Amino acid sequence: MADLIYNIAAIIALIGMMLSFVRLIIGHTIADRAVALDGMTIISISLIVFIAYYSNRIIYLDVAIVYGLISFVGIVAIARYLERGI
Amino acid sequence: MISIIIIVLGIIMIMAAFLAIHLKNLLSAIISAGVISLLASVIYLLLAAPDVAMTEAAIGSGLTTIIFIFTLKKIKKGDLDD
Amino acid sequence: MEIFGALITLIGSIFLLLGGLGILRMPDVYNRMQTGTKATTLGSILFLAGISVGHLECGCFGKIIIIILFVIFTNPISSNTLARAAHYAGVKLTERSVKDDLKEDNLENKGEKK
Amino acid sequence: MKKGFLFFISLLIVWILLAGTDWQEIIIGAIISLLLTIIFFSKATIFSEFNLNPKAIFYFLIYIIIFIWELIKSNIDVAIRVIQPTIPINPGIVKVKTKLKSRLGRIILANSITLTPGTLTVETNGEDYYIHWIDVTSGDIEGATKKIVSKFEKYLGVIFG
Repeated sequence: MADLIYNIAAIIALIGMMLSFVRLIIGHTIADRAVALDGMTIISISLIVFIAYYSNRIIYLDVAIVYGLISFVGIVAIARYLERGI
Repeated sequence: MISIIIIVLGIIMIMAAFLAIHLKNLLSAIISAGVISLLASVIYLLLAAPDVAMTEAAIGSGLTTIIFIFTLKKIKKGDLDD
Repeated sequence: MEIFGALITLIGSIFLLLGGLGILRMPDVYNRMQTGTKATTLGSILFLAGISVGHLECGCFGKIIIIILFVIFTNPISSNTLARAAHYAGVKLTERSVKDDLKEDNLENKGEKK
Repeated sequence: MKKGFLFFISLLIVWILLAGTDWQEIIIGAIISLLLTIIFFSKATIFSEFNLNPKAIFYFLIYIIIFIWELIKSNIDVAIRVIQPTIPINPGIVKVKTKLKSRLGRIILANSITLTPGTLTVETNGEDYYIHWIDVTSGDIEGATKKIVSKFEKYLGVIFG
């Protein structure tokens, strides 16, 4: 029962990621695409933790920690370039 | 369950790759390339390779984006000087 | 206990879905950033907390708290930086917006310098 | 000395959360945290802005509860706005002023404003904040300040002197 609810939750999060990716395709401005990338990053951190639960390995959580730190640096670099060119 | 996630993420990856080729604006192409490495990291994790996934997250998503943006800035600068 | 954690995870995933929907539907960059920051922050917090509550015996409690702290600290900062960059790069607000104090103040400052 | 103790405790807590509660890990973590505290304490100015009296700690706990409540309220607010067919928004950028003096307090205030209902900090310039508000109800500085900032400022002013 609990496994089923966890799986449904992961699929709903996946649908959210796809909606955010549609915004990345449509775009219009670069800032829109950066916002969509930001949202996809957060959702994929949640997905990584779900995969760690599903495979039953704690070591996968380290990937999520690294991801949360590094992707922040990438988005800030994009924003700095938009603002005044690093 | 795992196969559903792999199929959806793979489709998004292929679409992002087409988008990165197709877009005219270079910064948008860099963002699409960032999406590719973001999802590649999750897929490596699904294929039970956490160390490769960690390296992909650090280098592919963080460092490559910054290096691309730095290069873009250098190119634009040279463009203005001419 | 496991069912309880699973329900928390389900609520969190619904917030993540609403965040994606908000990024898709809202009319301009700043409103997209509002939904994209708030809904995904609480959604990911509930998602991670639900998985951690459902599996207290796995010993992953500390690492999940670390990830939640990272999300809480970095997510508002990155959206703040993006909003400032978008305003600096000249992204227009939507036509339905009421006022823009920042633009007026920037124009005043430029007038004083000249 | 108290600030150095705070630095040491926060490093040790992060280490324990990462490594687990095995006693060997705790001893190694304590030694390394002590070394890092001795080496870097004079350069880390961020911890010198906390007040450490009991009143400040009590206000800090109240602040965390209020913050979580506002976070949940903001998410329900955003969810209601997103689902409706005609999105009910009335956005604009307003200017507010803060009375806080310390830099860390200002950063935490800006991040709290970003995570509360309908507001997003766009630019901070000294004591002026420019805030994108999804539903502008009062246009002038005083009204906006009263509605957005003052509910956090009262507690943060006690925590960061």
